Amino acid sequence: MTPAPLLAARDLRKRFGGVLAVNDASIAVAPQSITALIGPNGAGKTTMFNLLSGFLRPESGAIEFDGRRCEGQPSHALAAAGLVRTFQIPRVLTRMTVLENMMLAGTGQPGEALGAALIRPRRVARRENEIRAQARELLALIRLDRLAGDYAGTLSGGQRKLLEFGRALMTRPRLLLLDEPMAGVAPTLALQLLEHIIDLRATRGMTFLVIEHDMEMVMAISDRIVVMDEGAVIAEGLPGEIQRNERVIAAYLGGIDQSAPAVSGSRA
Amino acid sequence: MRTFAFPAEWPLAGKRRTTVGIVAAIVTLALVAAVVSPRADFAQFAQLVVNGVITGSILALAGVGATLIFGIQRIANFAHGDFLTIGAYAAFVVNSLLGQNLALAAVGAMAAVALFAVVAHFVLFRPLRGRGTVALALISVGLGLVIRNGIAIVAGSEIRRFQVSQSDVIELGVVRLAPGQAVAIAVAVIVAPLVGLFLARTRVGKRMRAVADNRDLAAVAGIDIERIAVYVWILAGALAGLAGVMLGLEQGTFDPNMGVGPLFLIFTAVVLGGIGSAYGALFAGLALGLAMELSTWDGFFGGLDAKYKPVLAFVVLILLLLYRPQGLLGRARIL
Amino acid sequence: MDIFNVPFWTFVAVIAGIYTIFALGLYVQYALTGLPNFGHVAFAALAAYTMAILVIRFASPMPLAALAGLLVAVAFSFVLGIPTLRLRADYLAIATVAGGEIVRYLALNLQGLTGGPLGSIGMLGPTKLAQYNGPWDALIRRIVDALKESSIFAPVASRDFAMLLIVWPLALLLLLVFWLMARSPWGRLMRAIREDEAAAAAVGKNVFRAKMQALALGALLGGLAGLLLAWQIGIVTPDDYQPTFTFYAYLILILGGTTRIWAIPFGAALFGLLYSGTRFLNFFPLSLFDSGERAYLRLLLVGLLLIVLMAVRPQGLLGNRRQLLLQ
Amino acid sequence: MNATGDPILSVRGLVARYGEDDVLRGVSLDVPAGAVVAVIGPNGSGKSTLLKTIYGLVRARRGEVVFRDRDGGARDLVGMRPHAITRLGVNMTPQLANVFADMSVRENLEIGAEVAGGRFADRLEQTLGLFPALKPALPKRAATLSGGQRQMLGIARALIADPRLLILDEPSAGLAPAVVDEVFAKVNAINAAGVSILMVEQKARQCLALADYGYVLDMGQNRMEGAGKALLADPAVIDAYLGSRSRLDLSALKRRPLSESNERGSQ
Repeated sequence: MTPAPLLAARDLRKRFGGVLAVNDASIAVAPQSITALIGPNGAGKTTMFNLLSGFLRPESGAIEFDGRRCEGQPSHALAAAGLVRTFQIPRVLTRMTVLENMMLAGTGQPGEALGAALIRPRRVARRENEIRAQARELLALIRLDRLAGDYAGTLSGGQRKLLEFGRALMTRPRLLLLDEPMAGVAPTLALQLLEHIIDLRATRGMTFLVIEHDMEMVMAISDRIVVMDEGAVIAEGLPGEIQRNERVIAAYLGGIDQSAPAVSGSRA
Repeated sequence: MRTFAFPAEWPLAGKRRTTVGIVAAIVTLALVAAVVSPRADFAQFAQLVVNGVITGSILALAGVGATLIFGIQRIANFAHGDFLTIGAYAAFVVNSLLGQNLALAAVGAMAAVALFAVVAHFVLFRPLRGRGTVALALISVGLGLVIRNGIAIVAGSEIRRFQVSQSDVIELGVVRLAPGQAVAIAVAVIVAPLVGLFLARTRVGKRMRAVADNRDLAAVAGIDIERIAVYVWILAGALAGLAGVMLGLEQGTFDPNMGVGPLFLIFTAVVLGGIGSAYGALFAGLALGLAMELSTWDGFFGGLDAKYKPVLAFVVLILLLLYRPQGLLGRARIL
Repeated sequence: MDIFNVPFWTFVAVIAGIYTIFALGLYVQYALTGLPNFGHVAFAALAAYTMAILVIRFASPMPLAALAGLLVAVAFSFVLGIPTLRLRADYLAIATVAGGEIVRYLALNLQGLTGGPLGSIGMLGPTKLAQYNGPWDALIRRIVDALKESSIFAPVASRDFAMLLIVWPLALLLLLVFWLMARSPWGRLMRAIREDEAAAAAVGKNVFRAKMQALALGALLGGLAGLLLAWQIGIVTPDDYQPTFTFYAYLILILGGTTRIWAIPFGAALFGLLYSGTRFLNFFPLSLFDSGERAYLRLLLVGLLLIVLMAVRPQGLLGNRRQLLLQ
Repeated sequence: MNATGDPILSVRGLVARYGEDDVLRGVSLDVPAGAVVAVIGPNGSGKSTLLKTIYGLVRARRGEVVFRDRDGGARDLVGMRPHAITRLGVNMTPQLANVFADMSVRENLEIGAEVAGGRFADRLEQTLGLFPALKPALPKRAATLSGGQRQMLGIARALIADPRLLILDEPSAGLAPAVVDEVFAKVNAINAAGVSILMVEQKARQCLALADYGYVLDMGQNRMEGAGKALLADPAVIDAYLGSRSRLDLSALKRRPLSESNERGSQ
């Protein structure tokens, strides 16, 4: 039995000027799966992420998260509902410390309400302590604990990727959209991160949708692969199927018969 | 401080048509109101059109410079209004102190402000390039204070006027003009189209638009961006100088604070035309000037009290930001 | 005037305290949250005018009128914020400049309501002298009387000194409150928005609401400064609310160091010293300027200082350079 | 497609940095005069940064870029500003942002032709001979063109300057397959007219089929090179795209199937 998808998008369309960046693309992410979204440069993967996470509004199409329609909802509302994304170029808060970057993302912060810091200092302080502990724990996980007090602006590109990953985890997401999470991360650490992703799926029931270019990595961790090209989803299936799909290879390398039928696995 | 950056959206087609439609709608509305309203006074209407062309040209000429400076240098120049003041005072020196005619005075004003703008570019803005929009804006605010109060110290803070008769009246059909206004309208009718032609037809004009449009591509196409930047400051300065003379003529008098008021109207024209679009600013400046003047026409639902003209512009600006944040002719640009 | 003139410097200190509150509003908006408000003066003007108009023309009790003034300032922040806060920072700068000018323009031209260029004095028409700060005067007088009875303060007891005793404790209290808030999770949220609002939105923060809070709080502080200024001067005129007032506040922030809240009073004091102190620059060659010209010279120096500081020490005199260079 | 004599462009050990991770770590290549040279590689391999660095749009930290000018003299392009490089006889069509969107098609071409000698009308006629579809579009604003037309205009704008070396940054990006074929056909025709071409592409097949010589870039370094047709047949090229780039030992990864995690899942 296939469970109902946690995230399902149907016929999404987004145009920039005369170019269809996303062209009637549909995607389904099964709960507690690791789904990879791949495709060549300019295929529309990042635009798809922007649509799914509410950073862009689709012109047409429907998005359902956890059984509820959510297209057109603002990004912060989706994030609060458990759909959290990272960015291809990590967006860290440079003039804030690594620890502050993490703590910002903590959930249920009474102290963020205007004036609560003055009116209910105890409750705020208690929650702050919990969030700080949680942040330190996650920082240890991503090996940034020694840099907790440094400004995030001093981190390297790979470290920023890690920090953004950790910050996203702070929100305790149910579905995490990761945009090239391993780019620039040192190989040994990348391997550990992959392990963590698999662990988080197993222990917390988290679901992942990942844009990644390293095919071997994609093959190693993903349950399903969705391939985009020219804004459309051209193939979907198990890793083994995708790797041999001539249409996918053609999408990457160009040329040859584009009309070949997609090797498509059963749609969730 | 990073602002939201998405993959650059390409300009949307057909926006110019939208703008033409909006202007046509306003004109139609005015004409309908004129027919319907028993109080319609066409002599007043003609007079307001003339005033509108003068005000509009001032905003258009200043706006072209401000928008090109933003497009090419990423500077929201808050000293632009004070550039107008420099122009008025430079013309005053030539006209009243040296006793030359107004045409020569205007040329002197254009040269003086152009020179000042180039000096500001080399001494201030070029070395500080890349400081971020807000920092550069604050620096231009400081420059504005220096200009305004520098003029007050050197030239005094008293009200000045050009050597034109304040009492003569020139009658053009139903329209009555003070000689200063007549000069201003003559300049407006000649110069605004000339600027349009310059941008459309000359090599330098096209290069300026190209650099404001797409800096890297312009460099690859063989345009020396640094040199064009200097030309843009010269053009912006000269046009601001001329606009300053026109403003002085239109108002009849001026003082060192003359440029403060028009600054936000200039910015409104720039935003209205789409930041970085020279044609947009030219067009929007004229449209804004006309709209502000015509709104006081009796035929327009009794006419707005003249006091509220700038308020009207402010309302237009706010509505514009709500309706189409990238401006009417422009496109979404990512800083 | 003697340079060691106690009444004069008392007056300067009062103004510096009011500027501290005014600049604190800008700190919340610009330094903490990253909103470049170039028309901050509008909030001060709106609060002062609303208060004066309600008292003079509608005979409202002064405290209620003052409260209404603050509310109007905050309401105006919504008018400015709702269309512009979703846009790029430079649009906010332009819209706020426009807003500031409009308020001053209306104050000048709505003669029947605002008294026009004369301001509050002219609110009842040419023959009647209008006053709004009777209750405030009474309060000040009572403080002065109390001071005169104490042995320590008797020699310096004056209206300005009494004002000093109100303004500075209030300023320090507000600094303390906002220092605590800046360190709280709320402040962290504001700083996050300053750094990268997309990142804040991506972790579930309502960016628009937070920015609106910062703008409104800044408006509240700006309005409060406007009220204090109106009470201190005794009249409200359009000239007191020139656009340059906003940029004094920027200069105060930059003088202090944009990232440090406790640097604001130092920035304000330094600004007061520079601004008022220039009138003692009466030695050659500055003695060639008459006093009117020296007023312009002062403003020119303010502009020059703004340029030089932004160019050389954008982090402010007490700021942290390293932090500023990060990107 | 006749490669003869000294290379018109040779790049040696180019090192540059652009953004966070997009880095060149010492890239070398040659463009023989009259040849089409293709640089391919997966996303983020540094292809676009390579072109920007050659053109002075990104500062080179080390290495040299030697261009042989019309008189056969060798000029090091490192440190030169882009417009000066253009005036030596190089031109480029950047990726995506490749036209002046606010200007008309004719004005785009006028700007492009400024560095060329001769009458504009002649150059225009010559260029439109190769791009007849642009003729009816001349008065239109470039913003109103379709993606394919833009790409054509971008190439035409570069070509009208009469360059000896034309640099193309992913001319196929964002285009429909039929249009991609058309673009490559134009590239072929341009080369046949004697213009040397250096192009960067993600879609390797059409590009290598056309190229005399190809380089595969990966992680900012040369990974493979060879004659276009030879690379096309090399399975290692496919591996460069669809294989592992991080050289991780992924066999160590404990893979858990979906069903297992479902049972263990807490939600």
